[in-house]
Amino acid sequence: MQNDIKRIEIITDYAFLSRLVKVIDGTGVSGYTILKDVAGKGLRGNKDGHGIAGGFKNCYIMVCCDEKEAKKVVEAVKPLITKYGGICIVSDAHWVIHN
Amino acid sequence: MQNDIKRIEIITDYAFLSRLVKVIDGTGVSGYTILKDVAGKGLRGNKDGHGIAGGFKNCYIMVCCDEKEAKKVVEAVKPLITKYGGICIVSDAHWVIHN
Amino acid sequence: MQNDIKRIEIITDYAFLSRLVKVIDGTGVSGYTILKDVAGKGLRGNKDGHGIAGGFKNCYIMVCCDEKEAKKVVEAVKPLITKYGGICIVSDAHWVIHN
Amino acid sequence: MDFNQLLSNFLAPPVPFFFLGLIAVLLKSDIEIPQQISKFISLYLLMAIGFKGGVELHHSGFSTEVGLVLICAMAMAILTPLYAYWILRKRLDIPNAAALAAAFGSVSAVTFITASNILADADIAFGGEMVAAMALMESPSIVIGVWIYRKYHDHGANAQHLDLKELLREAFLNGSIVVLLGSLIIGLVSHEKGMQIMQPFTGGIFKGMLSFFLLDMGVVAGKRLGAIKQAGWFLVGFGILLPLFNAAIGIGISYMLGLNQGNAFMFTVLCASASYIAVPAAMRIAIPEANPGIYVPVALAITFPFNIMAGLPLYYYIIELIHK
Amino acid sequence: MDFNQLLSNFLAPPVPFFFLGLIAVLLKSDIEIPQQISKFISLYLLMAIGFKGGVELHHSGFSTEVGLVLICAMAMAILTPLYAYWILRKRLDIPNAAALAAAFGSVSAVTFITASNILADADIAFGGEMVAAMALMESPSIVIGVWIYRKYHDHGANAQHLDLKELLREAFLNGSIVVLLGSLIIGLVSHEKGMQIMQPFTGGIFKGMLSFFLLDMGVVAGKRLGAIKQAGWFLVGFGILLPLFNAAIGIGISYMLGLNQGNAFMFTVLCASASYIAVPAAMRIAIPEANPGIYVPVALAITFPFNIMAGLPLYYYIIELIHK
Amino acid sequence: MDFNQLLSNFLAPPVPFFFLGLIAVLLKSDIEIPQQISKFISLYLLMAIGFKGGVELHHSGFSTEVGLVLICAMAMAILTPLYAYWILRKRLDIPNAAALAAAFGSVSAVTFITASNILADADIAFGGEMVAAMALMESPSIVIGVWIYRKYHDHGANAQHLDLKELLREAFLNGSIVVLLGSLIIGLVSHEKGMQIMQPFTGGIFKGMLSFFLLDMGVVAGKRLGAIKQAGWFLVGFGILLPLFNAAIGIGISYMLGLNQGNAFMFTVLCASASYIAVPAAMRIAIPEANPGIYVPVALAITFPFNIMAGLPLYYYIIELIHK
Ligand SMILES: Nc1ncnc2c1ncn2[C@@H]1O[C@H](COP(=O)(O)O)[C@@H](O)[C@H]1O
Ligand SMILES: Nc1ncnc2c1ncn2[C@@H]1O[C@H](COP(=O)(O)O)[C@@H](O)[C@H]1O
Ligand SMILES: Nc1ncnc2c1ncn2[C@@H]1O[C@H](COP(=O)(O)O)[C@@H](O)[C@H]1O
Ligand code: NA
Ligand code: NA
Ligand code: NA
Repeated sequence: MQNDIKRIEIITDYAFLSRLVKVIDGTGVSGYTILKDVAGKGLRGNKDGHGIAGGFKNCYIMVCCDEKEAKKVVEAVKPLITKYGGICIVSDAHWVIHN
Repeated sequence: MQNDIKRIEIITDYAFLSRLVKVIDGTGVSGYTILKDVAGKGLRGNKDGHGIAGGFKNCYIMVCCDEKEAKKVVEAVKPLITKYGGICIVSDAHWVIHN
Repeated sequence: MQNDIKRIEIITDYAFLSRLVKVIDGTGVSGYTILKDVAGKGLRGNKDGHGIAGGFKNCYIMVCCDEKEAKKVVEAVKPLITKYGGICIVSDAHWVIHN
Repeated sequence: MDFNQLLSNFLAPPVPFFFLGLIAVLLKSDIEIPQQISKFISLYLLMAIGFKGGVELHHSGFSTEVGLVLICAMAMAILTPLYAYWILRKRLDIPNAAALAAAFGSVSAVTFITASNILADADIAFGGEMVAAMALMESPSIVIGVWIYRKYHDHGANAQHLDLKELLREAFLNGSIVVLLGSLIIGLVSHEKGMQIMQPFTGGIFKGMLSFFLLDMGVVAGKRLGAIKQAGWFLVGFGILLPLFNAAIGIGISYMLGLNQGNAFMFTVLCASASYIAVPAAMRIAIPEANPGIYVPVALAITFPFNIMAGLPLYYYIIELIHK
Repeated sequence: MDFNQLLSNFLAPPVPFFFLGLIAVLLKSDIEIPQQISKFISLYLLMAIGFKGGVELHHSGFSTEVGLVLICAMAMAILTPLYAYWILRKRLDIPNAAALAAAFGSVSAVTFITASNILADADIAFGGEMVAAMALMESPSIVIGVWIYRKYHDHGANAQHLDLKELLREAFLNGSIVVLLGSLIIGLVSHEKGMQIMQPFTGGIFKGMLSFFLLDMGVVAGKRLGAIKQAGWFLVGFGILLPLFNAAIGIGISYMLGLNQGNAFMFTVLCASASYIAVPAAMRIAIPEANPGIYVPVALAITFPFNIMAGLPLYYYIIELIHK
Repeated sequence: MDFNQLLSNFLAPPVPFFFLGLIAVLLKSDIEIPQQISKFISLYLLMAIGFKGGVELHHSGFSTEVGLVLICAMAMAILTPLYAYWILRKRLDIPNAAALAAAFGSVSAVTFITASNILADADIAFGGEMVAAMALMESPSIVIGVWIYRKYHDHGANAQHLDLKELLREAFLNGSIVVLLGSLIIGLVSHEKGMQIMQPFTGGIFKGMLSFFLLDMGVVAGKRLGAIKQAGWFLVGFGILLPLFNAAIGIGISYMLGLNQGNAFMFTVLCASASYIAVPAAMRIAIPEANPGIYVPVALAITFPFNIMAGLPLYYYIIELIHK
């Protein structure tokens, strides 16, 4: 019933969402999930999520895919994250239903 | 200090949130967490999360429970997801605190 | 390329966000991610996320750190969660990129 | 007013803001309007138009004409999806044909509101019963669409049955209809007194709020335009010709009912418009096999712009000729 | 105006929109108003009422009467939770009794604003000091409630101590109070000039915005009604009788202070209303053992509707009789 | 009006609401304005000021003066970042110097709008071309900033190249500019007719909405103040002295162009203001090494408050003296 997958999570400045989506689309994964109102703190200071002043806020992207695709996605987003900041983590999960 | 649990994540069209909650309540799990403003992309196209036009947006539900309950939840949501689309994934985690 | 980390997730009433952030900052972790519009259900009833009436809503905090820091964070938030409710779970993940 | 005057109306707010939004997206601008704001303004618009309709209805009162208008409105909402489905089946599969047919049986509140602005500019009144007609036309096509779908598209009907109950409730008690009808009743009961209280809110800033909403609509329509290319010319043609056909029927009915110019125009607009909010929301649940990427863009990115750009002035012009 | 006229006020906006929201939820409509919009409109209402109050206060000026009103308001905010707690303890445990008592010692801004509309309709003025009184009454009961709770409910007091400091800051500097008092001061300083600048915003669209907010309140109250069933008849009775009792005291005090009709009405409304925003927010932190599912619904789904439906007309009627 | 009258303007809304927000944060109040609301109101303000500017421009028409104003505006937007960078390099590294310089080459719409209120209070008109100038001045400094950064800060230029194209599009087609210019064109085309339609929305509630937005700005500025301490006195001085220097240049240019009092004031305000929205958004992408915690607070928490508090009255006063 279950097959293993990788669960990739990317969090970075909201300004780069469109770029991130573009490169992820490029890897040909079946889908992804996006959160647009994400606050937080990191090496680049506090993101309190305020609307004014160029939006001190983040975006969150989650991709579920098999290990092969995962490698592709990670390679694709690496340059963006290393340049613009944020984090990318991978954890294990299982498809239960995907339709 | 820690006991193992399953972490179930369900993402589907926002239109089905109330139905999902109903079936999950039916399984008698102790609780769940919901995100209502979720964008993304999948087999059913792009959910850019726009307010007009019947809301092209998703909902996200996360349930933490033991393996037995997890099976129940998965069985309960399976028909909805298979019919309406979206994903349901399960991963391992540990309760640290639950009060 | 990958080193193991712990992924701590805390969900509790929105009213305690500022307190949680304060104690987490105290542990000296490199960062954390916050969601401010979180609905859900638990032992303390339904959080439908309505704006009026003292906000029946939750907050979500996710911290990625190594095992040692993880222990610190858990110890730090434990009193708050046990007193005010909510959950704190830990799962395994891998840094892929952190910059 | 003559055709030129009429067209000049489309160079004045609110309509041009729709094209501003559309162009912004085509230019790949990052313009973004939070969905919570869209929700707020759409509820505001329904509240305002419903309330004004109620006050109007208090003045006009319930006549047999009112009754006939409501019956014809209902009839159009039921018949349109039937022949729309018959046409659409020539190219689409059953689920998509049924869902899109349902969209055209229903109405577009924003098109209705934009039309009411044209009349306001020309100092032509219309009866509150037209607002009631709009509320009445919103949901029946959902039921028809689902009925067609169930009839031709074999399905675990039992498993569906419970769903169906809930679906009807959702169709007839969705937020838009409740706010529209509720505000209509409140306007009906409070009339002058209420109007004088609400005027600055439902009247004064109304066209400005509508302009803002149309800007938003333009942005969303622009984002959906891409889907049209996939949809192909058949659907583009359908999205333009069916409104014209329905408008013709609407004008005919208005003539037979002897409606005055204002009511005839609004009734025609109701027939010619298609739903991109209520119906899609219901279809997503009732006909999950149908592709929202098809039925939303046709109503939102083809029929809606066509109506506010070319349709409304045309319907207005013809009806004015008839009433001369 | 006589009782019938008065009741007719409740058929005119804004009040009926509360019931529209309530009914929509009871009909299981999917109506949803984004919380960000609720927040926006509630800040707007506080800004508007605070600003107008400041302008009023500039006109009336600071008299001994003003001073006495503020002192009595303060006294009511301190005493109410004490006897409310004593009553509630007959059925509730200490944390819940203390939290609910605190809610009734505080005030409801929306009830106050709705009441101000009744006076406006009857062309009766009230002094800006009543707005100051509202601000003054919002927080003291929080302190009383926590004090009671600490006194009777043994607790790691030291661990709490730091919390307490922060709690007081949160109680007296929560967003609502800051915006209300700040706007009051701005109105006080800018008076005519400011009023003429702000009028279309704080005046013109005010009742419309209030109508929208009441629609929202109705929806939330409807969602909370379920919790009432659990709460049981004791709390339903309490949510109706305590306001009546407090109103009686308020009328008595107003009479002794010789307040004019407008001020007497507003003061009475302050005494009779209960908080469902500021206090619950504070109680959730200060008395985590108390169940928000109890103290919010009583104030929001019982006392608030009772006041705007039956309480306000009744208080108004009695005070008018006294002033004849 | 004399200096005292002028100062008294700052005790009337909208300005004091900025300080209310600022004080609220300094008092650690939990006041929170949802970002979706900020976005809504900022779009509203751009729509309103753009639309009014368009109507104005229709009246004034395109003269050589208009052309000269636009050219000088453009020149200031290009030159300011150059000398600003030269100064900032004395203390900051290349990326931060370039990013902050770009912010000062651009403009602050809210400062511009607040300035327009002062003129309105004094019944002094200004030409719609000033709004066009504002739109024209928003983006060039972004290009200059990036150009400086690329020139002095060695980089994988090729990898960047594609970015650059996208960056320019984002710079010149960001939502603010599109809404501002689009509304200006709509105002230009619809003029009287449009104005009469939009007046209650773009005029009536304008100052109230601006007050609300300034409250929000105050809150955000307060939250950013902490970062200033780190930034140090050099940047505080820079955030005050550069606007004064630019204002002087602006006054000089206005004098040479023989602009009337209103236009001279608005042109000066454009030169003296710095961007805390469009430019930071672009810099975050174009110069990721620069720290938003530096360039945003200087523009938002130093230059902006300084301008609306002291700068605007000062510039106004001097220009009035010149025109006597
Ligand atoms: N250790 C962490 N755990 C969770 N989220 C993080 C962590 N580090 C950074 N983030 C998120 O990534 C965003 C950008 O990180 P940075 O570029 O380091 O400022 C932060 O605002 C957080 O939301
Ligand atoms: N592979 C995936 N990884 C993450 N999220 C997904 C994935 N596939 C689908 N989703 C989410 O589920 C929603 C519905 O999926 P679908 O029904 O396939 O369009 C999408 O809009 C995404 O938010
Ligand atoms: N078993 C669970 N799984 C996921 N989220 C939970 C669970 N239990 C509680 N929560 C979240 O934690 C919040 C507070 O929990 P509680 O204090 O138990 O009411 C709830 O509103 C949920 O959002
Ligand atoms: Na139709
Ligand atoms: Na009270
Ligand atoms: Na400048």
